[in-house]
Formats: sequence, C-alpha cells, structure tokens
Amino acid sequence: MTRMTMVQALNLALTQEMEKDDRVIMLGEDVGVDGGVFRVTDGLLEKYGEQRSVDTPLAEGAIVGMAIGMAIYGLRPVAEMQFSGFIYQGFHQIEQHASRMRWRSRGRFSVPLVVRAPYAAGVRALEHHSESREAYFAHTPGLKMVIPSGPRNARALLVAAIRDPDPVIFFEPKSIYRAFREEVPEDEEVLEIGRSVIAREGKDLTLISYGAMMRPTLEAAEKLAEEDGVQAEVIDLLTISPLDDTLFTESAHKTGRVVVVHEAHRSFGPGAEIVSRLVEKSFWYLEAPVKRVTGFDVVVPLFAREQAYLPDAHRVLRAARETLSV
Amino acid sequence: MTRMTMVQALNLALTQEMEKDDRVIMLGEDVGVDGGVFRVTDGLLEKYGEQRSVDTPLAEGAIVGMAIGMAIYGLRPVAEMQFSGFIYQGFHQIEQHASRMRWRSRGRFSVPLVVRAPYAAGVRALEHHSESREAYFAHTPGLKMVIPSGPRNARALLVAAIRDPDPVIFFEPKSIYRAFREEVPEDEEVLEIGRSVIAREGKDLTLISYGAMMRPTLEAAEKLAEEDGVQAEVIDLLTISPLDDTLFTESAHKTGRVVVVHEAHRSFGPGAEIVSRLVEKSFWYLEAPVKRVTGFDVVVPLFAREQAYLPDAHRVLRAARETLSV
Amino acid sequence: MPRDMIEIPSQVEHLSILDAEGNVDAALEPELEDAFLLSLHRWMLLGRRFDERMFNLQRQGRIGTFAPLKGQEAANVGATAALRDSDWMVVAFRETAGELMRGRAMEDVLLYFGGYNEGGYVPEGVNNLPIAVPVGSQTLHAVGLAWGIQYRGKDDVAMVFFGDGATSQGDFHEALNFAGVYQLPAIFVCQNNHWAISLPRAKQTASKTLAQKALAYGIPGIQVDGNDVLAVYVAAREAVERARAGGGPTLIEAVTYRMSVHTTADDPKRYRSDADVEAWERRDPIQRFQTYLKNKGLLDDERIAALEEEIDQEIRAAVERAEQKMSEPVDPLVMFDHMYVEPHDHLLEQREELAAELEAKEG
Amino acid sequence: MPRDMIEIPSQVEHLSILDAEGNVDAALEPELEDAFLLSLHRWMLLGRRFDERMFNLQRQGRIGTFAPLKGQEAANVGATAALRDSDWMVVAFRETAGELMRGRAMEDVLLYFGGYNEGGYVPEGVNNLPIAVPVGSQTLHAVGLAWGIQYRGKDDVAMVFFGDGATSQGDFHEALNFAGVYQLPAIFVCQNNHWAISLPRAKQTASKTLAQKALAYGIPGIQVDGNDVLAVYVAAREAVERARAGGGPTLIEAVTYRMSVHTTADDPKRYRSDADVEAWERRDPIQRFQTYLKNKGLLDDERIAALEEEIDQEIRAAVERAEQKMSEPVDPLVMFDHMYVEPHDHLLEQREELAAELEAKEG
Ligand SMILES: Cc1ncc(C[n+]2csc(CCOP(=O)(O)OP(=O)(O)O)c2C)c(N)n1
Ligand SMILES: Cc1ncc(C[n+]2csc(CCOP(=O)(O)OP(=O)(O)O)c2C)c(N)n1
Ligand SMILES: [Mg+2]
Ligand SMILES: [Mg+2]
Repeated sequence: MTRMTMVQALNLALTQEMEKDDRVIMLGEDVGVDGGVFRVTDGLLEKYGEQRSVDTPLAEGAIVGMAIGMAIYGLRPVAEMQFSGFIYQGFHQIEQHASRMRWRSRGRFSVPLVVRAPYAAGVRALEHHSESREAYFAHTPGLKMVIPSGPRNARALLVAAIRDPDPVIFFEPKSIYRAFREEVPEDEEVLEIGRSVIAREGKDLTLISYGAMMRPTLEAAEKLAEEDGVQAEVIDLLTISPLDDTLFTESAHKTGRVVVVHEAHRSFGPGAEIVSRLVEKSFWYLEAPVKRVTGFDVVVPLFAREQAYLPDAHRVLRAARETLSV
Repeated sequence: MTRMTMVQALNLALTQEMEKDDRVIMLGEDVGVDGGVFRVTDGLLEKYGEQRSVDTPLAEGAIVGMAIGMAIYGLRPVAEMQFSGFIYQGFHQIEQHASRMRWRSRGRFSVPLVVRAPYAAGVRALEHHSESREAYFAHTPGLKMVIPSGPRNARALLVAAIRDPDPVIFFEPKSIYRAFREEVPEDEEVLEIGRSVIAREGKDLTLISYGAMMRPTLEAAEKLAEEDGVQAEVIDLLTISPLDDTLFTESAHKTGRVVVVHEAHRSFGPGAEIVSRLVEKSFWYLEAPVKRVTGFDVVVPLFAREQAYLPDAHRVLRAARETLSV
Repeated sequence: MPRDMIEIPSQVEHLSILDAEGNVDAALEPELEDAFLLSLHRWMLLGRRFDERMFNLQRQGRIGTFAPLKGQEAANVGATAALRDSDWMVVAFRETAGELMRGRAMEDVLLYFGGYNEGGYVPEGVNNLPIAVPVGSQTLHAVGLAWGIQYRGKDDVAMVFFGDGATSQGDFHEALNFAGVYQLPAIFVCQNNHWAISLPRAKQTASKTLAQKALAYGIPGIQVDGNDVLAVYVAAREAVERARAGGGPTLIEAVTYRMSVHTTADDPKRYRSDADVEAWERRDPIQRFQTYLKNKGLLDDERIAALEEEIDQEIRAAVERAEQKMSEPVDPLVMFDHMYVEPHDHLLEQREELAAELEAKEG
Repeated sequence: MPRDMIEIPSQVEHLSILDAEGNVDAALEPELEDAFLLSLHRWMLLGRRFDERMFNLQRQGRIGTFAPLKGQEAANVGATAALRDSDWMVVAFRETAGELMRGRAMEDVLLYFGGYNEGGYVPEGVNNLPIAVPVGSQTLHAVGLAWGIQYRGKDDVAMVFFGDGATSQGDFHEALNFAGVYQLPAIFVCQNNHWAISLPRAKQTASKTLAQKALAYGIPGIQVDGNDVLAVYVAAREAVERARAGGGPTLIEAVTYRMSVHTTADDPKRYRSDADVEAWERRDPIQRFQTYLKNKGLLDDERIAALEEEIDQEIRAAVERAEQKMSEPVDPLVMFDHMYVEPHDHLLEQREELAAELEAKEG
C-alpha cells in the first residue's frame, strides 16, 4: 500500500492495464510527451512508446471516432478528452456510434472504449473547464457513466472501465486530483461498475452524492452527528448510469428522509432521476420531500464566484436539517 | 381560419415572420430549392430568394456556428437540422456558444437563434430519425426547449421562438406533421414560451405530457371518463425548459395523483424533472407515487418494433388506473 | 525575403480508361483475367437489379425507405473489387452492391430496410461495418480500423465510402488529417454523384474538384471517371497497394451520378431536370462496360439475358426468405437485446414492464 | 480518356519583407505613414509588456491562468492593423494585443483572467467577439458575421484568429468551406506558432504548409513570416481589400513562435528544448521591427525607453483599477445575470435560494 493522489492512482491503473494487455492504447491531446495536462498519463510514453501512448492532433471528434474504429478492430482504447467541456466536439461520435455499434450490428461488433475526462469545478480554471454534464451521458442508452470520488475507487473503477466490453464515460473530478491521498494497494483491485457504496452508515437520514461532492457531504454528515446527534447514511453512487437504485432505496426505507447532492445543474440533472427512483420504489417510506442540493441552472461562473456556485457542507447541512425538521 | 397540418402551420409562421422582418433568415440542408425534406420551408425560396432561404453545404456544426455569427450580427436565423438525430454534429456550438454568448459578453451580444428540427419516432424511418433527446437541451443553461403538440400551437410557438431574444431549440414531432389538421387563424397568434396549458380539465388525476404523446394521453383520458368515470386533467407542457411547474403542481394539489408521459428514454429523462418538482412543491398533496410512462432505455428500435417502444393509450391507461388504485 | 509560390509536393491526377461508348484507352487498359472482368460485371448487374427490386418493394409498402445505388455501380463495385477478405469495408448507406460482394446477405439488407434490427447483423468473418447513416461520420471509423491494422503490423487496408456531401463534414476533414499524420492504410472513396439530396456538387464546395482536398492533408488524391469500372478499379488497386506497402492513405474521387431518387422519400423533380438525368443515362456504367466486354468477346446479349435471369432468381429467393421472416410475429422484447453485453438491472425491469404490458394487451 | 494532372486554379504564396535582422526587401517594402509604422510598434511593445506584467501577476496569484502572446505580437498586431472599426474581429484566447488595439480595456482583460465574468464585457461599438476557448469553434462565428455583412451589402470584413492546432478541428474545415461557397468577406488568420501545447506543427498535419489547406476550398491562401509585421500587414491588407471588393475569403498562415508557456499552467520544458526557443528569440518580431524603424530614423533607444515608461504607466494604472475592483466584495448573485434577457421563474427561485444561503452563512 502507498498513499497516492487520484492522479497517481489513475496513472497506476493505466500503467498496470497497459502492462497486462497490449490491446490497451492511451490516446488524446498531449497525453504522450507531455504526460497529460494533469499528468495522469505521465510515464506511459516512456514505458510503452508512441504506439500505445498516442499524441493526437487537436480534434476530439476524431479522437473518439478513431477510437471507435480501434475498439471495433479489437483494441481497448482509452481516449482522453483534455477537459470534459470539450467532449462535445466528439459528442456525435459517442451518441451516434460508440453507444450503438453493438446494438446496430446485433452483437457482431462492440466498442470497449473508455472516454476519460477531467471534469467539474473547483480549480479556478477558465470557461468550459468547470461544467458537470454527466446527465447527457447518463441519458444516452448504450453508455455507462462513472465518476469516482477518491484515489482508491478511481483506480479500481478505471481498471473495470478499461476491461468493460462496452463504452464507458469516465469523468474525473479534477478538484480532487491532488486534494488528498489514500492508501492504494499495489495489487489489482477492481470495483464493479453499476454498484454504489455506503460511505458512512447511519439511520436517521440518507445523503446521496458522488465525485467531488462526497467531501462536503461527508463533512455535513459529521457535523450532523456532532451538533445534532443525527446519524446520516452517506451513499457514494460511483456509477451514475446504470444507476444502482437498490442501495439508496434500501437506505431510504430505513431513514425516510433523503437529500441528494451534486454540482451539476439542478434542472433535468442527475438528482432528478434519483428522486424519481425514490418516488417509484420508496414512496411509502418517505417522511419528507427529497431535497436536491446542486449547482444552479447557470453557466458555472468564472472562479471569483465558483465556490458560491458549488454546494458546500453548509448548504448540505441546511438542507439536511430542513429535511429532518418536517 | 383554415384547417392546416402542422407542416402548413409552421410554414405559415415562417412565411409571416419572414414577410414582416427581413432579419429572419431560414438556413439548412435542402431548405431552399427542395423546400425541406418535410416541406416545412416550401415556397420560402420563391418568395424571399436564396439570400433568405439558404441551402447550406452538409454540415450541422457550420449551420449552427454560422447562425450564431449571423445572430450576433443582428439577424434572426432559423436553422433547420434535417433531423434532430443529426443535431449532435452541431451540439458543441450550441453548448459552448449559442447558450452562453449573452452570458459571456455580459449582455453585449445575444443569440436570437431558433434551431428547428423534426424529431421523435413514429414514421417508420431509418436509424437516427426517431430519437427524443430534449433532455440534453433542457439540462443546458441558456437554452429554451420547445415542443409543440399540434398545428395551432406549433405556429404560435414558432412565432414566439423566432422573436425570442435568446436561443430556442424547437423540436417538431414529425409523426404529427400531417397526422391531423386544426383551425389556424390567418392573423398573428403568439404563445408565450415557458407556459404550459390545460388540454383537458379534470379533478381526479393529472396527466402531464407534450408533443406527439399528447394524443395517446388524451385518448387515455377519454377512456378513463367513459370506462371509469374518472376525470383526468391533462397538461400540455409545450415548453420543456424553462419548465412551467406552476400549472402542473396546482393540478397535483387538486388531484393528488400524477402520471407523466413522454417518448424520451426514462432514465435521466424529462419526466424525472417533473417528478422532482412535484416532490419539491407538492409532496404533501401526493396520494400515490407519480408514475412515468415513457420510452425505454434502449435505442429506438427500427420500425418493426417502433410502436412497441412508444407509449400508447393502453400504457397510459394502465398506469393511470394503477395510480388511482392506491 | 521574397514573394513566391509555394511548391506543393503531392499532386492531383485524373484517370479515365473507358469512355461513355465503351471504347478503351489501350495505353491504360489494365491486364485483368476474364473471370475477374465478368465478376465485376455480374456484381454491377446484380447491384442494379436488386436495387430496382427494392425500389418496387418499397413502393408496394413491403419495405421502408432506402437509398438507391442506381448509376453508381461502377464506383461502388470497382473500388470494392480492390479489397481482399481480410481488409475492412466501411460504408455509408448507398453501397449495397459492395456490401453484397463482401458477403452481406441480400435478405439481411431487405430485413434491415424492412424495419428489422436483425438485418443489421454482419456475418462473422465478414469485415464490413454496418450501415452508417450520419453523413461522413464513418470516415473516422475507417481511420481507427487502419490504425489497428498498422499497430498489429498487418498489410490489410480499410476502405471507406462516402458521398460528395460528406466532404463538407468536419469528420471528413479530421479523418483525412489523422490518416495523413499517422500514414495509415486507409482508402477514402468519395462517390461524387453530383447531388447531396437537392444540393448540387457546385454548391457543396468552391473547390474545383473533391480530389484536390487531399492537398490539405499532404496525401495523394485522384479523380476518376466513376462510371468507368476499370478506372475506378485501377485507381483503387493502386491506392490499396500503396497502403499495404506502408505508403499511407489516398483520397479517390469517383465522379458518378445518382440516376434515381436520393431515397424513396425524395422527389428529384423538385431540384433537377430530366435532361440532366438523361445526359447521365447515356453514360451508364453498366452499358459501357458491357460494350467493352462484348468487344472483348466475353459477353453477348444471350449471355446477358441468361445472367439477368439467374440474378433475378437469386433475388426472388432472397425476397421470399425475407418476407417469410417478416410475416412471422415480431417479438418486441428483442428491442432490449444488445444494448450492453449484459443488460443491467433497470433494463431488465423495463423489459419485464413491457412484457407485462404486452400480456395485458393480449388478454 | 487519359491519365493527367489536374490544374488547380488557385495557388499558394509565401511572403516575407523584413528578415530576422530587420533588413527590408526594398522591392516589397510597403509605403506606409510614419505614424502608422510607429503605432504598429507601440501596440507590439504594449502587447509584450502587458503580457509580461500579466505573467507576473499570475505567478503572484493575483490573477488566474491565461495564454501569453509573447513572440506573436507581429502576427496579431499586423493582421489587426488591416481592420477598420466597422469590421469584426473574432479571437481565440491569445490575441490580447489585437483586442486592446480594437478598444478592449486592459482592466477588463485583467478582471477576466482574475475570474470575474465582468471582464468578458465588450464595450458598445467595439466589434470584437469575446474570447472563445474551444479551439477552432470561433471560426464559424466569423463566417456568420461575414454572412451578415454580405447580406446587408456592407463592405466590412470579419477577421478570425486561431492557431495551428485549430486547423485540425472540423469547425475550421466547415468554416472555410462555407466561406468559400458563399464567397464571404472573411479573413482566416492562422497563427502557426509551431505548437499546440506539446504537439509540434509537424505532428498536427502531414501537409507541408497550413496555407495550402486553402486549396481544399478553392480560396486563396498565403503563408507569411509571422514575425515580420510588414509582411503580415501587407498580406492582411490584400486579403481585406479583396474581401471588401467581393473577392471572398482568404486563409493567411502567419508563421511565428510561442516564445512563452502555452498557458501559465504549462511547462514547456517537458516537450521542447531551450535551443529551439533561443533560435526563435533571435527572430523576435519586435527587435526586428525596431531595427527597421531605427534605420528609417523613426526610432532610437531613447525614444524606445520613453515609450516603455509611458506604456508601463498605462499598465500600472490599469492593474490598479482592476485590483481595486477585485478587492471589493464580490456579489455571488451576479452569477444569475445574463443567462437570458429576462430570468425565468425557476432561475429567480434559485437566486433567492442562494441569497438565503448567503444570509444564513453571514448570521
Ligand atoms: C449528419 C447528417 N446530416 C444530415 C443527414 C440527412 N442526409 C442523409 S443523406 C444526405 C445527403 C448526403 O449526400 P452525399 O454525402 O453526397 O451522399 P449521397 O446521398 O449523394 O450518396 C443527407 C443530408 C444525415 N444522414 N446525416
Ligand atoms: C475543443 C478544444 N479542445 C481542447 C482544448 C484545450 N486546449 C486549449 S489551447 C490548446 C492548443 C491550441 O493550439 P493552437 O490551436 O495551435 O493555438 P495556440 O495555443 O498555439 O495559440 C488546447 C488543446 C480547447 N481549449 N478546446
Ligand atoms: Mg452525393
Ligand atoms: Mg499553436
């Protein structure tokens, strides 16, 4: 076990998978010589050469489209979008082909592609570098949408994504790339895609979140324990789609009170689906309206106001208390 | 008043707005000489010439991107995507620019652009011609997402969209392009974007839908009246975003029971936001879980199975009865 | 510090071997086996007649919309003939003859256009990608396949077909640029049939030829008479050989003409004159090639008639098989298949929901 | 039916007037007013010094990430100088000198990179679009502006700036193709600074020059020494005049070099050698032009020193104004402004939600 940042853990996953399997190819803008603008792919070029750590010209559509062809050929491409805000240049290839090739060819061809991208806000970056639009991909049949919340699960989920026979959109919350370290085992560790986990046990209230928002959510849970004597159960979705509604509905049956936390815009956002599943599967257990603590329905402001856009422990705490007070 | 199909009504809206305002420019693939593959733009070339009914080369990204520049220049472009399934080639221009230019320039520039597209299933078409992905646009701040349900409101909403100072995505349910006619006044008629309407009054149950699904929904409502003596209130959203939650929450307060109907995929779909608004604003009035009758989370099958994918009156009826039975 | 012209290394050629009357340019005539020449002819003829049959089926409402190939048989068959089985073919939606040549079943084509997803299946061992409807998007898949070929050190190639309209799409640009940068074994075959639905070639781009777009990517480009199957084949063979030898990608512009409707939903009368069409009917790729084969003593009207009858029987049999399948009750639950290698829980829930609904409808 | 070369009408030129030492090609030297020459010099110098100041501010954490212009002053200023106020300038993110030339306020630039949306404001009457971060995407907006200009029968032009990397994007391709088809008054200025972050120009595309990509669209293309402000200006002026006269679009490749980091988040040591950079420092566009102006007797070290002092004062004043604003408490509710001309109900609800949250935090 060594203590690693998420960047190091992702790099470990890529290195080990590339070491094991020569079908795994890393491609994208500045992933080779430069090692990626966040250094996630650092060292891969030295270890595996230009043919497996591929610097591409500047075109996301081509990176995704070419990777689809590579995947059909039998390779396991990992395509990096330099930032999730630029994935739209390749969105048509994801929606029209990556997500459908298995379906279209009745299983003859599949697209074992991972599209990795640093995503979400919190690093004082320029416009287009702070959005959380996982809902676009979660709403697209044929895709899987994964978002880790820490170094250890990031590593284990990326390994699973690379081995997944279907296309996986893998969004990496860049604000926690280096924010903290965790013990990450050198030995292989794989987390099943499509399964959420309980990050904190509790019986009074259910908090559902994922990605970088897990930290303010857990912080709020601790405060609730200290200041209110309330034990909040905190669920980390890890996979947004396919959405694991078993764990959080069970929790809701226990607590009857739920708050969903994400930094994506609220309207038509991921939280809406969670609320709907709760209504469909836990309606009779709900003792209070499910609350959504989310980013607002505005373009993420430049960084002078970025923190005010983002949910923080204080907002989660207020929502939790309101939910408990009814 | 003449009885018109939706195609004729849309054509009337375009003709009258182009007649009134030389800033209104129609552009897209085959919109000129051919009059559009569904003939929505028929006759505009003859009346207003090549400069205002513009046949473009085959590139949706360029159609949207150029239209953004035209709009900034002070024109009012109406860009047609030949089918909504190909809007993704221009999605980056919509997400990165059309939706943000006003915001980015602090109001100095605006993008009074309408992106029109035939959309949704039901016409035995090829792949990519049947999807309902309005949720992508509804989740995107800075856009408005409009979907008419008949000739008359289609005409009045398109006029409003063309005059709207902000970008409007205008999806036209192609299965009702010619399915029925309505009286459409020759004189100007405008419907405010962002307002839903009551299509049928009732007190026992609320059915919420829009677009082509209004017909099976209303059909189900009639059956409920005949066979069950149940008066269902049917709400036609007309605008998906910004979502008018006043009318349907009021209705829910009255009925306590709600079914949402749309042909878009269920997970992370439009219905989820409606359910969430109901939970947030009408929770204490709900006597039964809100149900979603929707398209499934699969790529819309080719037409041999298209109808089985689509919600019909029978599915709405069953859901309504289940909702009433609890 | 002067002002001067920039020397551009690569250049763009034009190639034509058979003229409209079927006269051959002896200097350029390729040496080809009779059997091969006759198979080119057979595939072109089969493409034409299958196309006409599908057109009638569509008009009778027995299948749905499709995009006829009529007039482009030489471009499609000539280029495809340069491939071997281990190569990859990436099609748009107007390459039925080439797909059949490469082993796709006629009845699958009929099922597909009859609205059955089953028709999208590509037989194991047949390296064809399924039909790609979004214009130009498939060019990038050929680049990825070619990348894989190069990575594995194979001397196969990936050949992709697209139309004149597709050259306006960003995907086309990105595909040729990537192929040039990595010097991939990818052959880009543009079937310039003069029309993108109602938009004439001249309004698609201001460049004089489509072949010259190769200059933007530093790769070879060649324009061939697309109704001359020999010219198309020769150009394709050269490109394929260069690619196999590591010489990188080629852009081939096959100048041809869409003699029929864009799709069966289209009415060409709205945008083009009969005279225009008739002028091109006189340049029909099949007649021209038949004249050539007749002059070579390889074909006569009798043999053509016999061949047509043989082909029509094949088609009839395929139509029967397809309509047999289409007459059987459809299982709607099939719509949940092949979304993922394993359907996830929620998908199974929805599948059961539909099953219950179907039962309820029965009862 | 021969095999021959295709004649390509348009051709691609190369232009250079001042060499690296500042020697002028007398035959090509443009006749320009002294005042104009001096203003070119002043803007280049201001661009350089403002850039260096921002770099320091960023290193001190007083502003955020930005993309330095250093080394590209001639390409940016020379091309912009060919525009008049009624023309449109469409920038990417590395054209600060040109933006200032056209009337953007220094303090707005500082505010913008300081994380304040307020800095995105473009003053009324200044026809510059705001910074466009998505590479290549802005090229299409220039096409739309040019379309509007043509539609209104004006003789203005739209000039768009982008980098060598941007030429790989589909948007670039689609923009040039549309501009060619409609013969729009659009000038495409590619600042080929040899790098797209870590990717060298040679790996961006296999084409020998970027200028020759114009051949794919049937429009004129010219490659100029981008560190030679006279060559850039002359080429831009020609393109602008042609466009005003209805001659359509032009692609200009200005060959220059990014002497500094890609952005302040970048470490060039990872991908390029100091030697490479030093070689280009010897081709500095400002020194070269200063030599030329000195030889013309328009400038000497004293006047340069005075000018630098004057410019630094301007910058100091702007920095003070910007930091004054940035020191004031920010109103987070501003994030709800300008989403639509009128905020809709739900947006107002969220605004109130945030207002309440902020109050709760206070108390
Ligand atoms: C991205 C995209 N936009 C629009 C369409 C609708 N469409 C289908 S075919 C076609 C014209 C294609 O022209 P071309 O590339 O010349 O091929 P051809 O049909 O002539 O074979 C159009 C606009 C589409 N299928 N995909
Ligand atoms: C669509 C898109 N993809 C990726 C990026 C990240 N990025 C910012 S600048 C840049 C390189 C741009 O190179 P070039 O076009 O040569 O312009 P330069 O930075 O050299 O001025 C990249 C990859 C982006 N901003 N937009
Ligand atoms: Mg065509
Ligand atoms: Mg560059």
